[in-house]
Amino acid sequence: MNQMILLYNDPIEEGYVILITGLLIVFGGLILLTIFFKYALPVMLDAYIALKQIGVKKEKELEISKPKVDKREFTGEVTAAISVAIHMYLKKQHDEENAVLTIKQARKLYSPWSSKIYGTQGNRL
Amino acid sequence: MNQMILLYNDPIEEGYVILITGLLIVFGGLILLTIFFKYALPVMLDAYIALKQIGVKKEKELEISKPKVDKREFTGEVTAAISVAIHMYLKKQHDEENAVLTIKQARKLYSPWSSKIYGTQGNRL
Amino acid sequence: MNQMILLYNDPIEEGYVILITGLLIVFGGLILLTIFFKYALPVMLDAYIALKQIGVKKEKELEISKPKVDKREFTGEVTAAISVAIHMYLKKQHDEENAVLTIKQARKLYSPWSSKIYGTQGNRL
Amino acid sequence: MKKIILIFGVLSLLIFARPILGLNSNALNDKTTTTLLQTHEEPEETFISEALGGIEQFYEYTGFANAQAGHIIMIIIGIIFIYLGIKFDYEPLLLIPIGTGVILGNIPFVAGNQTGIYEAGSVMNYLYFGVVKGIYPPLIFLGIGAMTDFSSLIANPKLMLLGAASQIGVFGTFLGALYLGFALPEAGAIGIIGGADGPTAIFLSSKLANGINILADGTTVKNLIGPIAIAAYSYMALVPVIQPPIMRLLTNKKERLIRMKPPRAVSKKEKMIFPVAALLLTTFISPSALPLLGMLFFGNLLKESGRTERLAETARTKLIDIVTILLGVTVGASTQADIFITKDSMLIFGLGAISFVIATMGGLLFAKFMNLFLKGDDKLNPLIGAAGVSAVPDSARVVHAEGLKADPRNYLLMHAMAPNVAGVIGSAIAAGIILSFLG
Amino acid sequence: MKKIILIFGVLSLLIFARPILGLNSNALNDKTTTTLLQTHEEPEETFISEALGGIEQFYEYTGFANAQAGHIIMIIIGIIFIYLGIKFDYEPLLLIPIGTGVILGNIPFVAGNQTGIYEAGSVMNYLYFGVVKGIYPPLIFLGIGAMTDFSSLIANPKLMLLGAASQIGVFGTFLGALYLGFALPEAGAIGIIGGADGPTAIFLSSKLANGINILADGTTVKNLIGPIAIAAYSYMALVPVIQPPIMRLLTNKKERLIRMKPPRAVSKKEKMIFPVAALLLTTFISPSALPLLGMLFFGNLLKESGRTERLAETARTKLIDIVTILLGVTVGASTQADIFITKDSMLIFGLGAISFVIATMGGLLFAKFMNLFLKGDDKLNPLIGAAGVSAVPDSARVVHAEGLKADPRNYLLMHAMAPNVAGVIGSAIAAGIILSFLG
Amino acid sequence: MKKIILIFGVLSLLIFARPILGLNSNALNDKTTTTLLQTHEEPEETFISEALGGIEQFYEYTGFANAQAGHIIMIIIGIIFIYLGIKFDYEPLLLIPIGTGVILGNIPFVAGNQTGIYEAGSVMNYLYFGVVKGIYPPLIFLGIGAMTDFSSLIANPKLMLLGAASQIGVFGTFLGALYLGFALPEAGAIGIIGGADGPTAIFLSSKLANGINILADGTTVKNLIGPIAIAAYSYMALVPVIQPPIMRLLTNKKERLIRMKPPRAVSKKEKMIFPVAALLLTTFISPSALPLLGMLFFGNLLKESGRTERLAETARTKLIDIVTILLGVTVGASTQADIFITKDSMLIFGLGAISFVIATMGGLLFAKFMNLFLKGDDKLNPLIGAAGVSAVPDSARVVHAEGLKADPRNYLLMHAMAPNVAGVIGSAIAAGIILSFLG
Ligand code: NA
Ligand code: NA
Ligand code: NA
Repeated sequence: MNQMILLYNDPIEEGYVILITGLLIVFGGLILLTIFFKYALPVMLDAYIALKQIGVKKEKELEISKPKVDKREFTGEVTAAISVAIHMYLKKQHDEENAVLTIKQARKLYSPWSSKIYGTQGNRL
Repeated sequence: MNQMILLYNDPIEEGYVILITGLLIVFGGLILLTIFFKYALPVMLDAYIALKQIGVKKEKELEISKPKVDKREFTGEVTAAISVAIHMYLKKQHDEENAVLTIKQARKLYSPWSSKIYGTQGNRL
Repeated sequence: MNQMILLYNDPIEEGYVILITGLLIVFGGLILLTIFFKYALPVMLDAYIALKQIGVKKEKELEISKPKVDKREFTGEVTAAISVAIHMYLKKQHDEENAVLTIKQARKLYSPWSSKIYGTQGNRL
Repeated sequence: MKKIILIFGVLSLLIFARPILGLNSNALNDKTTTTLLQTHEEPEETFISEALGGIEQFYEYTGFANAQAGHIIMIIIGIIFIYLGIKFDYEPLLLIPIGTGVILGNIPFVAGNQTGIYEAGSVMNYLYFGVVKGIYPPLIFLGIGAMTDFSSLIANPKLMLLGAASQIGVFGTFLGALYLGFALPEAGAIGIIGGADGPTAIFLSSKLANGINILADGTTVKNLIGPIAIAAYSYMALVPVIQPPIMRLLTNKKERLIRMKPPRAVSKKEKMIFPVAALLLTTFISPSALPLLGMLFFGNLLKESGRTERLAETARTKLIDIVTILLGVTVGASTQADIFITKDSMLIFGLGAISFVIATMGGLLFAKFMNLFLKGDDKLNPLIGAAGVSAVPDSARVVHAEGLKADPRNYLLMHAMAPNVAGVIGSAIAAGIILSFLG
Repeated sequence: MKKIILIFGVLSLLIFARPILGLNSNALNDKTTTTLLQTHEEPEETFISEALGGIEQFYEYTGFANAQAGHIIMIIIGIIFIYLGIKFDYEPLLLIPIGTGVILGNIPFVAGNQTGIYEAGSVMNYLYFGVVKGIYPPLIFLGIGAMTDFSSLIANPKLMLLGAASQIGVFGTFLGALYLGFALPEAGAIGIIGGADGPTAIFLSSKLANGINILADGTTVKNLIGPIAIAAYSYMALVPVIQPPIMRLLTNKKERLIRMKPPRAVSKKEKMIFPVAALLLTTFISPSALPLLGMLFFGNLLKESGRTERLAETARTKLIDIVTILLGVTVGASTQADIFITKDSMLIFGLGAISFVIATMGGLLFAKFMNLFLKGDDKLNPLIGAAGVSAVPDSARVVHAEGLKADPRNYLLMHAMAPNVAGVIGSAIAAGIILSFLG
Repeated sequence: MKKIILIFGVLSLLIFARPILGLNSNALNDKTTTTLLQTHEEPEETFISEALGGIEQFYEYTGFANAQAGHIIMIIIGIIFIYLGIKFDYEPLLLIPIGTGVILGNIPFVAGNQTGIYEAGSVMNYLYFGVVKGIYPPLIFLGIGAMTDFSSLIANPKLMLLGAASQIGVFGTFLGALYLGFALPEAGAIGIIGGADGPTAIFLSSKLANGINILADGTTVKNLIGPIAIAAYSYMALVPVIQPPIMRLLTNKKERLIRMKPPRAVSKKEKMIFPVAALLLTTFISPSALPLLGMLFFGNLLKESGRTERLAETARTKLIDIVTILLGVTVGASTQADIFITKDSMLIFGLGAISFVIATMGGLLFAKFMNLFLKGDDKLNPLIGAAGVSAVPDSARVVHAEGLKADPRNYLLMHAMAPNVAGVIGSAIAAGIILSFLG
């Protein structure tokens, strides 16, 4: 693909073209993705469920109730709660990490690379 | 080993030869294996134990009682019981798998590839 | 670096030179390491702590007390106790290993390489 | 509804932008020349027109500009693989990586940029090396050995013959491929699909039908690794669909009700000796199968020795996982449309389906044949013969499920495992034989 | 005090032994010839003098004899990297391996003994292969995909645009590098530092600025993999230092207080479809980014399929760990002083710093721009725009921390993850674009 | 009894079928020509006779037809290795893979089919690459570093000298090999067996005695990787057999009763600084040992940094396991009878045994020598000198066990670890020195 370089004699000029082109393409690409997930996917999922309802009336009770629960159970409020929990978790983490390390090191004292020690670790893991 | 191909001018003819030869060899090989495990191995194991009994009279009590228990304890009935257990295990498995996944996903929410998060997972595993 | 070989016409003679040279260098190198860890490192660590005390008076309480505890808590007596524990651990190990294996084998009976079984193990690990 | 129109509008804009921009993927080379001339002729063009030129130029390199029917078909096939794996749990550890690989291999690209799996220097090409050189399959077999319990085979060695009988599928398909006009080595590689063993199929085809070897008549052998691997794994995944009707066709209710006596217990020593003895006997018979059988029994020895549990654990978890990921995605990507969509591939798929049927029948009928010589509670339930095709352990499960349909208390799983693993050994021996004759 | 003198004495003895032994590392070749002549002229010399000769001769090969200022400087830099990683927890999984690698690469040695990373046949050279050929980065991306949850992006796809806006850092730096006189491919590789994504930077520089490609004017492109990788990883580690001032500069208190509504819940099906759809759309747009984006979404599919947890687990733990170790140590070792300490490296470090600033500003300002069109609780907290640079998840954490400073109950982490991962996708697309234009 | 006859009958049938079929493995080429002629001369022969011809032809390629005394001997040796590993727990993680490899390497095969480890293109050959190029040993050292605790060495640095003293085994054996007529680089590689460190032995022999390098007199150096590796690992496994008599011979009861004071506690900071400082000092002294020492201390830094536990865990578990499997099986397989069973191999085994004895004595006597200068509770128990040979941690355990025999409450394990790990460092430095002189 080296021919592309030949198009412009001045690298700076080509640089500007690549800058503009590149940004447009990146934006274009991610806008495409945005549109797909914002509009296309929900439609497709609805269509899929609709198709299923028509085709497979028999297993209705089980199949349909399940995804609905999935959607409702995990709403924004839960998300917020988890967000807080994660925040706290990330804060605390450091102390715990150190504690774990200490215990681990104590257990591992003097356990270099013998095959027998290999075996020991193998059992523990 | 390309010379083998030259033996027959007609590929189809050679094909038949390979078909017959191949099947005979596969059967021959697996029959050999069958004979070994059905007849040779028990004899060899008996011989080994006999040799041991002659050579090392001292550690008799411990050594000999052990393999015998091994053989008796795990008989056909136990095997059948395990078979049933496995069958039930394989059936149940699916539900458990989903449960495990849900818990895991909740724990892992928003934990992409930071080194700090690496560390977190490292501790958990 | 092949030129080195040319230095001496007699391999045996060169052998003696390499023997003496090699031993001197190995000893020299490890003596250097000994000196560093026996004398240089403690000095450097003291200097580091001293520098820290001058520079960062503010966090004095937390920072300084910590390493001292680290040093005192884990003294020779504790080490000796651990040494005994390891000794006993290494002795016992064998029986435990067998027990673990038996349980593992029972669990794993008839679980060859299907993807579904892969999945099963994945959950357990 | 409005939304659907919006989306279809955007997508069609991209795909049909070709005529609008005055481009045509087939006329790519011409066009570039033209563009080149234009820019030289019009040095005063504005900056915006240059940027548009850049986009136009870039557009030629996008998948939208280069997509052909073949790419789209293959991508849909890839998506179907993934769907089957997720929805029906058909060998997902294979179908999902392979399906993704099929998509990756068929993203339309302009050659020369080290993107495609067949371009030297591309990342996919480096990872594909393990397939082309047959390195991944023995590593998979190492892990398989480390996770397989051969107890049921040791307890009842005569079931080994059911694994041998199923190899009629391999040799029968080989003959069929010869009749369809494939060269001898190509036919050998195609035949192994009947072994119902993915790694063995990849190993043998990488040695025989790799697009490198020269035939006796001076022509180069075809590269059939992709179609053979895809066929082998597809049908393995479809074992629960293919086998049951054949099983019902060839057995009557009475046969399906036969209860086999529980296998005898197997001692630890026997389990330790098995891999060593089996390694020696099988590789003495078929030395060309050494990489497969050697690694299989090496893995099993690691498992059974009782001293190397650590290594066995790694072999059957992380090592096999890594190789499975790389193998799956590169085998999938090797189905690049221009190389994959050929008459040969179609023939191979047809032959593959037949080979599974023959292999299943071979095992079943041989079990019935053996019953002629066996008495009392030594009689075999002929269903377990079907497990001789390999496809471990799906095939044994199918047998188990069929047995349960006839008698809900007849647990055939353990019995079926014996021919199941024997089928793997048999297929590897068969691969070695074919390699010796045609390699 | 006595001890210090003792130690300094020993060390200076070693380093200043050069003049004492009558040697000079620069005059190495001359000296060897002399030694050679001497031994031939004096065959009667005693054994002890020969042994001394041996030590003298060996001394020439030690690091003490060959150390130059560059080596010492680089070793100190390596130690600083390790110190920063341990002391301040700045990306220790990267800085510690890279720092150790910097030390390893700058141990002074005499060429010809297969020791250095640039010597064919050396172990380091074999391990470096995965960097030079761009093999490690896609494997890292595979693991990243298997550990990334794209939920927040799926829930709020418009945040994808913030990841796009940050790419101004890439293209702006590219232009800057051109102005500083770098050739087009070199400038492209330097620009990608602004993507704040180590693997992408290594991948692109291994393709464009690898010391192998030939430019249009017949000169060979420079090998800038080392400096670019080091710059990318250094600044990624310094994100908590670089970003906060810019964030405070470009936002007012009111903006920083904006609370965003919690993202909607995302169904399992959406999460499964995301990797496949995103894979298709992004690689159709930028096929040259296939190795990166293909592996990223492949890993994510393994994670989300619900059937391949085993493979995903391996990809995101042991596989990525192994590759991280090898990548880190070899990238570090590639900074061998004589190749690394150049004006180009200094320029690259300067451009890298600027690129991070531009990228952060781009994301922030675009978030403010988007707010012009959004109403009510749809408004964005512009801080999250800064997370568009990638540097996952450090950048999102910095945003979270800044948000907490303004309002201790405003948890921005989940919102910031969306532009954060979008930045990765955006940078990979940008890398593909640059590769298409300049590859 | 009947059974035994049956089995022996079958096996002898196979092995003695040679004369029956009118074949002789030595006359293989002649025979094939004859077969070829026959088939052309008798085109009317029946189908069954053709099939028999096929079997006859195939038989020539089986192990039964090609087995020679060497193969059988080596296979028995392989089985003995496995037996020793399982029965006596002698380094099973090494002996079982190596033993299996010995079997795999000595399955008789006809060359030309990409089966053997020395045939280009075979799977074993690709896996052997990591041995030939010395890539596996540094990766093993990385894992070793990540599992080694250097505390006892840091607490008592003077014990480092015991590790140095043991290197007399390396240089003494080197001299012995010269006297036996080996060329300088070959002797260097043989000497390193005395280092009692498998990976170091493989690394050095892959650089010096690899069958590729050209000597000063124009001849090619011998490929001694196989025998050296096997000797090193065999004697390492036999440390519990070799060392105790020497220890009892050179120490009296009083010396064996010496109780050493418990080592001082070592701070976290010291443990972090150790790998970096040791890396710099040792590689400055012996830059050619960089791949080994660099990776050893890199692994240790990953362990001790407290920030990279994740990477250290992978390095010391899955990574080292994978490399151990591949290294063991390929080193074993490299003992292909026709290459391995030579007078050189016998000499190497003899020299290897002597080297272990010298090294053990060196360490012990130097400990007694050091005691002349030490007073009170600083005195060393000379037994710990024996641990200086490396063979970590078996050698330290042997010391511990001997100490317990003299005084059931004298726990020497921790004290013995210091010379034990120092022995590893010393051997790696020695390897670097030899490489610098002879590389
Ligand atoms: Na099969
Ligand atoms: Na980015
Ligand atoms: Na040693």
